[in-house]
Amino acid sequence: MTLQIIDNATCTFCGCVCDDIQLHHDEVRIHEAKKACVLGTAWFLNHTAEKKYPDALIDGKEATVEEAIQTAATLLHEADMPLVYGMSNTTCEAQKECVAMADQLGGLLDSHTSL
Amino acid sequence: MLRITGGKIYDPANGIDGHVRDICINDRGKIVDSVDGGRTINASGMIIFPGGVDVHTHVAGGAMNFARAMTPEDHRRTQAFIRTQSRRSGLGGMAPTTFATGYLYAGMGFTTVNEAAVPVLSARHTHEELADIPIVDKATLTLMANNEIMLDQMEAGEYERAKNVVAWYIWAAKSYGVKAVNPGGVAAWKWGSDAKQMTDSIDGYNSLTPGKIVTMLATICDDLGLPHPMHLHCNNLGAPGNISTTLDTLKHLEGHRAHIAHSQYHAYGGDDWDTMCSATAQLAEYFNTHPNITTDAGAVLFGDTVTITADGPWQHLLYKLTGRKWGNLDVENETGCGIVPYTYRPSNLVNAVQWASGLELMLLIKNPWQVFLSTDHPNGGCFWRYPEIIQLLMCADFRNECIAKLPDKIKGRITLPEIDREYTLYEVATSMSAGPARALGLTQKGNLGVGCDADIVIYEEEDDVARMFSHPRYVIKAGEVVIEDGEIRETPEGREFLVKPSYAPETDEFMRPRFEDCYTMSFENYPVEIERIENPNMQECINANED
Amino acid sequence: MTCTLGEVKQRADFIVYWGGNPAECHPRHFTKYTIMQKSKFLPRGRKDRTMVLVDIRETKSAKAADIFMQVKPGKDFELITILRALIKHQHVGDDQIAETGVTREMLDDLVQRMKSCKFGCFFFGMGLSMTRGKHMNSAALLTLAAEMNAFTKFVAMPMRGHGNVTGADVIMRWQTGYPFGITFNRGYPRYNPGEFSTVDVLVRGDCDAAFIIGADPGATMPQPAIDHLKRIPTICLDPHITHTSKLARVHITTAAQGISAPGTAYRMDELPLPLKPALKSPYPTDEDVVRRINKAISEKPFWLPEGSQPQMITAQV
Amino acid sequence: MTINLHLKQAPSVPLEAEVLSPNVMAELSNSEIRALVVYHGKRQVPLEEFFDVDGERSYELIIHGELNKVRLIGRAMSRGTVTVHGSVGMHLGALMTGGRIEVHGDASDWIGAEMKNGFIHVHGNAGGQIGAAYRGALAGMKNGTIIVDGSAGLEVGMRMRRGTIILGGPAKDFTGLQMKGGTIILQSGAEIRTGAWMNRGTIISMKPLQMMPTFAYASDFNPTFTNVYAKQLKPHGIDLPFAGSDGTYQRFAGDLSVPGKGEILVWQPA
Repeated sequence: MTLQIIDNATCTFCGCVCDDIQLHHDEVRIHEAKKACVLGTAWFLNHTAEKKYPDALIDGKEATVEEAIQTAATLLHEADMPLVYGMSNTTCEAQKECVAMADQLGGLLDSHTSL
Repeated sequence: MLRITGGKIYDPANGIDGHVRDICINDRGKIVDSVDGGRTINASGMIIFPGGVDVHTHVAGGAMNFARAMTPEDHRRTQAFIRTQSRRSGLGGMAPTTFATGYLYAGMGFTTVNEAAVPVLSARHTHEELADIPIVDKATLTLMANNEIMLDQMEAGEYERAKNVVAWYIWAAKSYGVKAVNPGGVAAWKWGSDAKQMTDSIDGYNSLTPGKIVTMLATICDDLGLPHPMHLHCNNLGAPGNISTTLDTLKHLEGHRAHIAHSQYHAYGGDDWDTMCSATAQLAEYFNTHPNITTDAGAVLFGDTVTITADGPWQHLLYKLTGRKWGNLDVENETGCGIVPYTYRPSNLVNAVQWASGLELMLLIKNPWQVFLSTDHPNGGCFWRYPEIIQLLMCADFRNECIAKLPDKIKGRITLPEIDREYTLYEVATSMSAGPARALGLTQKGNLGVGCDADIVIYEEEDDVARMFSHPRYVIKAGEVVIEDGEIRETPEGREFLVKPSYAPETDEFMRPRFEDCYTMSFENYPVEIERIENPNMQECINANED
Repeated sequence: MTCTLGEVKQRADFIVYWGGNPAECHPRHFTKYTIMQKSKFLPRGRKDRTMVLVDIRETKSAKAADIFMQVKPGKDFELITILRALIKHQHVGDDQIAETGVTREMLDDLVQRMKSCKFGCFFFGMGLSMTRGKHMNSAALLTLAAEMNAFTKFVAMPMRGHGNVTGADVIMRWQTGYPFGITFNRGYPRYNPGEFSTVDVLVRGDCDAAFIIGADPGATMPQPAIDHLKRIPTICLDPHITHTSKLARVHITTAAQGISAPGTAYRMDELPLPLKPALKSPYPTDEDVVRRINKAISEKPFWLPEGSQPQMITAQV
Repeated sequence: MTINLHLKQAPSVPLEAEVLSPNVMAELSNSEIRALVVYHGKRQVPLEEFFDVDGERSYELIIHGELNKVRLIGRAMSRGTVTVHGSVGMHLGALMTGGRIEVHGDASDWIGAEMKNGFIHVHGNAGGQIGAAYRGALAGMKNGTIIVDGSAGLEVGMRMRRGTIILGGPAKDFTGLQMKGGTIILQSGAEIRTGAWMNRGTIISMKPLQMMPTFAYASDFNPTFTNVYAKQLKPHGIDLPFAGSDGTYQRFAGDLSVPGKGEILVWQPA
């Protein structure tokens, strides 16, 4: 089996954000993460492109992403003091959307840093 | 489409000094000869300027963002921009948030800003912030004078290689030109020392001096044909008697184009803090006889601000002088910067000299095409206080009232009381728009001629100059009315100006090993991807050698 | 007083890790950024550098250190404060020093080394910032680093833990002026850690809905906080079904950042790096989902009534 | 004539009510008071949605109910009185410049933060950051008096410049952190790091304290100013010992790390 190779990939497991990792993958899973440390290797190898979970859950029942988005929007919009929290394990692009969300909602905004 | 009728136009780029004329704008945001239909703004009795251009400011990037974190107490007392259905919230003040930066600049009629200090490694971050500054168009300058890979080539006498390295960095950083800060000095500061004179040797190098760096870098900028010449922050900023360093630096620039940043901070006489005085007359005389050099005032306004510059040594000095909180941020192999909250007080003799010096330069340099409005935001004062400077330039009586409030000991240290020049509206328009646009090589800015960008500010004429310039009646950006009657109407995205100077194709391979030696990120991940720039606008390099 | 890791790699001849265990928590920190690297200025690499580890127990990182100082648990703040006094030649009693678990000789040696190095750097970990005293412990080390600049070049930098928490910090600062602990309830950002920070908000029951992304408070927070998340509508985005997903009203599965979602992440020294996902996820990205939720919210009536201007809470009266 | 306010329903999220201040209500009619805007989370609602209001046009406010989610009461007030029968939320009397606040119940964090003058008395327990500076600000309370009969939280009197804070119960960590002046009296002592990084000012403790290592023992004495304080505090029901026959004060100077000229006095009964 020939694996595809990605050079200079970036590992986001810890704050070092090493960007010199070489990933060997077959489109479903990553088989090797060269130069990565033990923690980074585990991080890369534990994620796959398989569909292991339902797309979305509403009150524990499977739902479509669109349904979940609409429900989420309604719940957040109705709240008097909604909280937007987390943003550690996500991209800057998503983080910007989260700040925009708190701004638009008039809510609370906080990250892992406050812990 | 838009038509503006009946206004008095001040358009120095076309020699128009207060003539009444109509301006027409097409749907692509350009000024044209005529339009059919669309809105008409009746500007009778009003004054029309090209949109303001800030040639030297600090509004985005690692250092500014550090300053934001250091000043929560200022955020609490400052102007807040309340969220609306379509507009993001923000905070003004000494270190405004990105959204507020756009609102505040546009709110006083500025439509183009030049972020004057971007370390290459911070470039990706800076561009992300700039994308979040709405309304205004932006350009960035890459910090270069302390870059170790470039300095090594200069030390070795490899001019062509050094030139390729500079060009490579400009494109990697997706910037518009070169900023040189305290050449050789920041590299030394990283060891806790400083390079003060042009002939000092630099720690870690044998033959390289600040003077050699200045000359070589100016030559490189000229040879690369950058639309904006080398933008230089001279050595020895803020120190009494530094006029000699500044004049010496200028001598190293003979025959080159250059822009000297915030020259107020480089125009002091005296031997120490007790004898410090203004030496602006000497510096202005140099400018008056050397049209190849432009500058911006870097004026100081009394009040609170936060100082933030890539000049680490100066910042540490300020910290020692004031005992206020201090932040310093060093970026690998390229530059460093420091951050100190500071209050300029009229009762402080040093501050009083600084205040007078900025104004003196603007008044003593005869040609307004050579000296531009700036406070080196946020160092000398916040950019949203520019209208206060305009008032000081236009009204000698007001200026004299302010001088009267300075301590008696100021006598003999400044020349401001002897100056009676008052700026005309035409000169103001030159200094805040047409001049800086020309110095930046942005021909479509600061110009109300046909084919130019329809960035226009319309003021209701009134006697209170500061009020008039801080409350434009309309601000038009790329043909769109963004401010009307003091309200923000639209917040369109701005563009970013870039240049791609040519460099030898083998520069990549030359850089790679050196890069991997010094830096901690992958060579491939270092250049900013063009896709990350919001609305990039490529500007052509010029062949300066043919002039 | 901070810098990028490249500065440390190039120049730092004196490195102190305080309350962190890089050997196990940031395994490549030594080799890639700090003590093992050779540079133009430190050509002999490890031999040209001194490394000190300060921690409450002898972790694996101690093996790599030239000097290991074992501080008594909960005495970091006191120890750093003593150092602040010693660098200024203030006299601190032997008994007082002994209470922190170290000796005067060790501190005199440390101070001498700190003052005589060319470029010093403190890295501080969660052993410092998450123990009793919290932000004041970090503030103590930052202050010590600032004061050391009277003698030589010195910087301090946190060893940020999880993934892209630095990115969140940086982005919140430029968009709102504050790094965390923010409210927009008056239509503009206000800041007060302790009042608007999540654990406090949840424990007091101050919010009536929660949107959780890239974190699993259901697994890590104190029980009263988790109980409140169960009481209110909670929405959770994560590549896995987490503890938080299980207590949430809405869970949406998203692509994992850097594995199958593209974008940017900030390194602990605030340098942004591009992500290069290897896999194609069957799930949408966080960015895409949050944007779509924002759009759905924007189509509903805006919460501030037309023409209403909330009163600002200003610092000046 | 007073204005009586009764909380009629507990807010589900914090209710920001800086309008609960004599300065705001003194000139208003009953209906105007009822229409004042308060912030339930982000929602702007009239005061009457949460409070029954009796009375009008008065500088004397009496508030009844469990107000622990009601924040900013008496913020920036300059005169008059606020009396609360029940508990209150954060920022009670923050930035006030005059007047009196009395709480017959517990209070939360940031009582009298950055206050310039006035008097606050909490009969129950209080939270942290009493009389403190908000994040980033150089100075906390600049004058006035805060009395808490019960316990207090972290960072009491952080960066305070003048004024007096008196605690009946114990305080948590960092009491008098970075203090620049003024006086803190601890009748039941404090946990750890009392006076850390203090520059000037005085902390008086009736109970032994765990001292920071950067404080130096200076002397045993009975300063005359304790005598003066004792007289001032007597009317508030607080007994500050001063007589040499009852004991002495151990004086510690610090914080050496600043280096500061603050002092901590610890009472040693005879």
